[in-house]
Amino acid sequence: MRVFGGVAAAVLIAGSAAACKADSEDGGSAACGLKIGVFGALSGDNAGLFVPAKNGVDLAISQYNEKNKDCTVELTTFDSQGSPDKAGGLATSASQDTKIVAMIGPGFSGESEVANAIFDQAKLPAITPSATRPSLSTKGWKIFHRGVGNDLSQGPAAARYIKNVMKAEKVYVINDQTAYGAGLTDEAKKVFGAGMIAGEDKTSEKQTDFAGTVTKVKTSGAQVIFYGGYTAEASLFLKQLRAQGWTGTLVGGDGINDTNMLSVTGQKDVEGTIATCPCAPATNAKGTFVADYKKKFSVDPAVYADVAYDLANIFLEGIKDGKSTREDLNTFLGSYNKAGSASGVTYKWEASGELDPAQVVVWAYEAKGGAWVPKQEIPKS
Amino acid sequence: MSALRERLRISNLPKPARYSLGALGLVFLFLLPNKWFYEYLGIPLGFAYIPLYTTKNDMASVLFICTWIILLSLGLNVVVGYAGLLDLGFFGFFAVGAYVVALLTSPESKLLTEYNWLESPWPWLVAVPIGIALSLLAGVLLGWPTLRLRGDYLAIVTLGFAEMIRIVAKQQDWILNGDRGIPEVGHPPGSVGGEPLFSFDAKPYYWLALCVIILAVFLIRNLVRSRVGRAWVAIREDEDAAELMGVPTFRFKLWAFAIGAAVGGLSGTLWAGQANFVNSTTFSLENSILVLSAVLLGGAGNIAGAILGGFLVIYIPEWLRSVGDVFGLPETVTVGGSTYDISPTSLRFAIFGIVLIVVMIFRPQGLWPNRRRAAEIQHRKKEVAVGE
Amino acid sequence: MSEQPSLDKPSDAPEPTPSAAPAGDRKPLLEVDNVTLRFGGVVALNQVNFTLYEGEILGLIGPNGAGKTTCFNAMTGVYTPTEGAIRFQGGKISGQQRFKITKMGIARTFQNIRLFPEMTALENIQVGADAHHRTSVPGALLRLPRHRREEKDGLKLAHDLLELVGIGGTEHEAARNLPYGSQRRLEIARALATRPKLLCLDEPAAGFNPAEKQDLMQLIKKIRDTGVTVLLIEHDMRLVMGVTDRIVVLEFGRKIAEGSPAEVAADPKVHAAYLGVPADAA
Amino acid sequence: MNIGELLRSFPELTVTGVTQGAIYALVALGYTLVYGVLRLINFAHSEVFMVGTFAALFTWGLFGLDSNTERPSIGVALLAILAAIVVAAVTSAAVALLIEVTAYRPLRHRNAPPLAFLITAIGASFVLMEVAGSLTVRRPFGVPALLPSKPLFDIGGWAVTPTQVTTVVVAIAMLVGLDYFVQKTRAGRGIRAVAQDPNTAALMGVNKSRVIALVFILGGLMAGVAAVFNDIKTGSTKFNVGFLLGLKAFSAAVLGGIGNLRGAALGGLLLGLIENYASALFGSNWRDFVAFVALIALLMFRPTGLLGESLGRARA
Repeated sequence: MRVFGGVAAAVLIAGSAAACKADSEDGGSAACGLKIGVFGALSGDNAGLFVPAKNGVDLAISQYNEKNKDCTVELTTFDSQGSPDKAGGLATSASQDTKIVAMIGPGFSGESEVANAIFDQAKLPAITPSATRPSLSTKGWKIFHRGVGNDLSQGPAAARYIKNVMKAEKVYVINDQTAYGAGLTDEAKKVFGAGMIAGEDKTSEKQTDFAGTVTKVKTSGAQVIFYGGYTAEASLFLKQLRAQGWTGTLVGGDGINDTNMLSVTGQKDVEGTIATCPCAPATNAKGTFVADYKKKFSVDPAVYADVAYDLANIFLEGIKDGKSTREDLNTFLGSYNKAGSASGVTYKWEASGELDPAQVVVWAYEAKGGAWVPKQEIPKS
Repeated sequence: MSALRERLRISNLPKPARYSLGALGLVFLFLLPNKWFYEYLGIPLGFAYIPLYTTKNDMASVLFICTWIILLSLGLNVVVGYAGLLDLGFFGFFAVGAYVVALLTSPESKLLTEYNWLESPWPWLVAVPIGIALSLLAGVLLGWPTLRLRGDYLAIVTLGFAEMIRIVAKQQDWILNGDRGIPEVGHPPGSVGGEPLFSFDAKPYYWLALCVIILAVFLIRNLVRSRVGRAWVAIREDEDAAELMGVPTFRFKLWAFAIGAAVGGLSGTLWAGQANFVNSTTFSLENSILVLSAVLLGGAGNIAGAILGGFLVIYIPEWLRSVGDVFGLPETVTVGGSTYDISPTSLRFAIFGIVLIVVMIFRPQGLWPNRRRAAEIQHRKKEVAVGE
Repeated sequence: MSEQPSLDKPSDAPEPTPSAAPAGDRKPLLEVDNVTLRFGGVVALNQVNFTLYEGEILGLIGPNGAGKTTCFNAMTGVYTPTEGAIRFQGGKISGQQRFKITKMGIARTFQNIRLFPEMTALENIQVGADAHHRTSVPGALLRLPRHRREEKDGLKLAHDLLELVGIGGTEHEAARNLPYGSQRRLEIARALATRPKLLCLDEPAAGFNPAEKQDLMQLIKKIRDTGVTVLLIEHDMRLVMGVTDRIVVLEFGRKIAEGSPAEVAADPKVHAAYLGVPADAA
Repeated sequence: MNIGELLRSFPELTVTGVTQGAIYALVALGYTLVYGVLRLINFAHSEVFMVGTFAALFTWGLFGLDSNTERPSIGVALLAILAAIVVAAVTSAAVALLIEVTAYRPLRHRNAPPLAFLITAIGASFVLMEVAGSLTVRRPFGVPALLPSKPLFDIGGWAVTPTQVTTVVVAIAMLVGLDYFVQKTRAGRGIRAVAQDPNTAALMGVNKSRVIALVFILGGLMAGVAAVFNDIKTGSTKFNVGFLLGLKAFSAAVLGGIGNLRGAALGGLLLGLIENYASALFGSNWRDFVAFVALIALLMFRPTGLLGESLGRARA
C-alpha cells in the first residue's frame, strides 16, 4: 500500500516526462531474431483443433533453426482459446511487437473477424491454416491469406462426391453449428437439392451423447451421412451409430480428416468413412513430416498440422530470402507459388487472399486399415 | 489485511487529503495501460519485460477485459452479495446487452439484411440504453416467476436461463446468426484529429469503461446505503423476518435482479462496442462461473471487493502468461517418452483454480470483505455450531 | 360505542380490575373470530375467539404446544386460518401479504431471536422504520429529497428507540455481537420502528434473570403508555400477572379462559390445565 | 415440431432415453448425497466423473483392449467391464474424498459461509479439468468396443442392445443397493441423521466427519460406475467430458428434488427421456433448451422438485 502512494505521487511528476519511449528495438541485424506468431486456441475446449497446427509451426521453426543456428527465428504463441472476445487484445499485442513479422492463424473464423482487422492495421501478414469462412476474404484486408480452400470449395465437392461418385439416393445432413460445420453443410445442401435429403439435424460442440440423432438417422433409412463438423464430435457420433447397428457411410470435410478420427472411432467402426480435404494426396515428403512430427510431439499429426507446417515454411523461406519486414513478407506471399512439402498443396494466392482456385483440389480420402487412403480427386463439376 | 487497515486509515484523513488521494488514484488508473508509465516508474526492465505489464497480451486490452468483468461483478454483487440470491447464469444478461448493440449497430445484422426492420445501422450511443433496458427487462422476466424459489433452485434456474440464451444464440438460421456471429459492430462516437477515437486500440475503451465504473460505483453505493440496500441485506440475512418487518421482499428481490441485469447488460454493450464482433462462443457457462468467482473471491457484499475480484480473475491468468518469459520456465517436460505442456500459459487455469481454493481456505469471506461480514465470520469461527 | 361482544365481559367478569380500562370506552383493535387452523390432520387452533382493545396489554398464555405462537403467526400473516377470520381495525388480515400487515400496524418479535445478525443495531431498527418509507430504487439512486428526508427521520427514530429500550450506545455494533438481553431489546426496538398499533411479543423474557424481567416489565408498560397495544406471550407467570391487563388462556388450541389476571388465576380450568404444571406455577 | 419423427422412433428414443437417464441418475446421486448432508452443490463432482472415465479406459488398456481391437468374447467383455467398474469406482471415490479432504474440510473447520464452498468447488473443478487436459493433450480417446451391437431382442421396434441392458441393470442395482445402504444400515442411519439435523446427530454420537467422508465416497462410487457406462455408450472420453454431463446430472437432481435419493433417480430418468423426445420433436440443437424449459416449468409448480427434498426423509 505504501508503494501505491509512492506510485501515485510519481505519476504527478510523470506528466511531462513521457518521453522515455520503448527501449532499443534495434533494426540492425535484419533477418535474425525475428518472430513468427501462432494465433489460436491453445487452451480451453477447442484447443484440440488448433494445437496440432501450432505444433506444425513449431516443428517447421525448430527444423529451420537447426539448419540456421547463427540466425534463428523464434516462435511466439497467442492463446485466444478460440474465442473472439480474447482475440482483440492478443492481436493488438502481436501487432505491437515489431519483431513479429508473420502470423499463422487465427485458427477459427470467429476470432479471425476480430484479429485480422487489427493485423491489417499493423500490416502484419497472416495466413490461416484453418479458418474457412468464405466472407473473410471479402473484407478488404491486405494481409489476409487462407492456406486452405474455403467452405465454398469443399462443401459442394463433398456433395458431388456423395451424389455422383457414391450415387447415394438419400443423404442425412448434420452440422455441429460451428461456423465451419454450418458453412460446409449449407454449401453441400445446395448441391444435394431437397429431394435427396432424408433429414437434417444439428449437434453441438462438446456434445458426447448423440442418441437422439442416431435414432433419427436410423429411422430415416439414409445410408449416407454428410457431417459438417470436427473429429471431436464426429468420432463419437459414428461410434454410437455403429453401436446401434447403422452400416452406412459417413462423409465429412477436412475437420474429420485426422488420425484422431481413426483412433478414437476405432478401426472397425471407421472403416469406409470418407473425408474430403482440399489437399492433394501425400507426396513422398509427407512421409518425413509425419515421422518428424511424431518424433517431436509423441503423437500423430492431427488436423491442419501439415498445412500449418507448410505455411510456416513459406514464411521461413521468405525470411531466409532476406525479407525482414512485415511489408516485404506480405509482398513475398503475393507472388509465392510452390507446393508445400507436407500437405502437397500448391500455395498461390489471389489478391483477395484466397488460394488460387486452380490450386484448390479437393480429394476424397477413405478410412482403410487404420489410415486415410487417398481415393480420388473429386471432379470440379 | 493491511489493505483494509489502510482503507480505514484513509477514511480517517481530512477531506482535502482524501480527495487528492482519490484523484491521484484515478490518475494512476488512467495511466495503467501505458508501457512508458512502467518504464518511467523505473520498475526493472528485463528482457523487454516489466513485472506488472502483461507481455503476452496487450496491457490495454487486458485492462479493458478487467473493466467489463468488474462491471459484471459489480452487478452480480448486488444480486449475490447484497440480496443473497445465487445466480449462476449472470452472463446471460451480458449476452442480451451485447447482442442488442450488435443487432442494432452492425451493417451485417440480420435486422437490416434479412428482416429489413432497420434502414441503416443505428449509432452505438443509441443502442446502449436500449441494450440496458432490455437486459433489465430480461432480469424482471426471469425474476418474476423464479424469485419465489429457494436458493439452490434459483441457482439452477438462472443457469438454465443463461444456457437457453446461448442455445438461441447458437442457431445459425436465427436472428443472432450463431457461431458466424455479427461482425462490424458499431463503436462509440468521438474522434481526435479526424481519426476515430474508438477503433481497434483498447485504450480509449478502457478509459471509457473506467468512467462508467466510477459512475456505476457511485450509483450502487447510493442504493446500498439506502432503504433498498438495507432491505437487500435483511432479505439475505433472514427473509421471513424481513418480510414480517415490513420489507416487500419480492419487490426488492426483483429490483436486485433487475439492477444486476442492467449493469450486466451495460457491460455487454461496452464490450460489444470494442469487440467489433459478437458470436455465440463468448457466452459459455464458464464465464458466468468466472464472474461468480470474481465476486466471492473479492468479497461478497462489498463494492471494493467485487472490483478487486473482477480485476484479479482476469489479471492473474493473463499475468501468468507472461511469467514464463520472466523466469525462463521450461514450456514442456518429457516423462517416459511423452511430452507434456507445462507452460504457465496452458496451466494458468489450473493455477487459478488453486488460487481460488487457497484464498477460500484462508479467507473464506473473500480478499476484501465487508467489515461486518468479516466480523461475523470471525464470530462464527468461535461457535461450536456445525456448518450448514 | 357499545358494540363490543356481549359474551366477553359481563358473565365472567363481575368487576373490572383497576388497571383494565372500563369496557364502555374501549375500541377493539384486533378481533380473532372463530379461528381454526389445521395442518394436515392436526388441529392447531380450534374456534379461537378473543378481542384486543386499544391501549391494553393482553397476555396470551397456555402450556407448551397450546397454540400460542401459532396464534401469533396467524395474526402476523405467517399462516392463513383454515376457518374464521382475523380482523384488525375492522379490516380482514387473513390472506394479506405479510409486509402489508406490518404496514397496517402489527409488529412482532420472535421466540428465537431473529435479528439481521450482520447488520448493526442501528440498521436493524432502520429496516423496521423503512416499513413506512416510500422511497424505492429510483429515489435512492438519485438521492431525491424525499429519500434524504426519510433517511434522516429513520435514523433519528432509530436512535430514539435505542434509547427507549435502554441499549443506547450500541448503534454500530453488529446485532450478532450484542449480548443476549440487548438482542431481545433490539428486537423490540426494531418492531416499534415499524410504528405499530399492536406489538406482539413472543416470550420476550425467555432467558432473563429476575432483575432483567423487572426492567422488561417497566419497558412494556412504557411502550403501552406511548399508545401501543401489546400482546404478550410469556411463560413466566409473575411477569404476566404483573404487567397484563387481561389474559387469554389457550390449551390444545382452544381458549379455555379469559379475564383479568386475578380471574384467570382463580379459574379452576386454568389451574387444571396450566397451573397444575408445577414448573411454571406462580 | 416434428411429431411424425417422434412417433416413428418412439420406441428407440425411449430405450436410449432410459439408458441416458440411468447414467444421469448415477451421477445425480453424487450431487444429491452431498447436498443432502452438507447443503452444498459439489461443483467438482463432474470432474470426479471425468476421472472415472479415464480410469476405466486405463483398465481396458491393461486388458490389451483399445478402440482398434476386435470385439472380445462376451466373457472377456463382461470381465473387462466388471474390472473397469471396480477400478473406476474406486478411483472416483478416492478423488471425491481427496476433494473433500483438501478443499472442503478446511473450510468446514473454519465455519466458512456456504458460498465459499461453492468457490472452492469451482476451483477444484478447474484444477482437475485443466490437469487432465494437459496430461491428455486435450485429445479425445477412443474406448474399445466391448459388447455386441446386435440387439438382444427386437419386439415391434422395441430393440434393446446388450450395452443398454447392462447399463440399466447395473444402474438399478446400484440405486437399489444405495437405497438399502442408506435406509437399512447403521452407516446409512448416520447419514440420514446428519442430513436431518447435524447438531442433534452429533449429540447422539454420530461422527460427522466420517459421515461426510462416506457421503463423498458413495457419490464417487456412483460416478465411477456411471463413468464406465458413459465410456461404453459414447465410445470415447475427453478431459472435458464431465462438464456438460455434470450440469445435466445436477439438473436431474434438482428435477427430482435435490437431497432426495429416489428423486435423483427419477429426475435422471425423466431428463434422459425428455432430451431424447425433444431432439426428435425439435431437432437435437434444441435438446438442452427443452430440458431446461421443462426443468424451470416443473420448479414453478413444484418448487422443491418432483419428490421434494430431504435425504433424511427419503421415503417421502
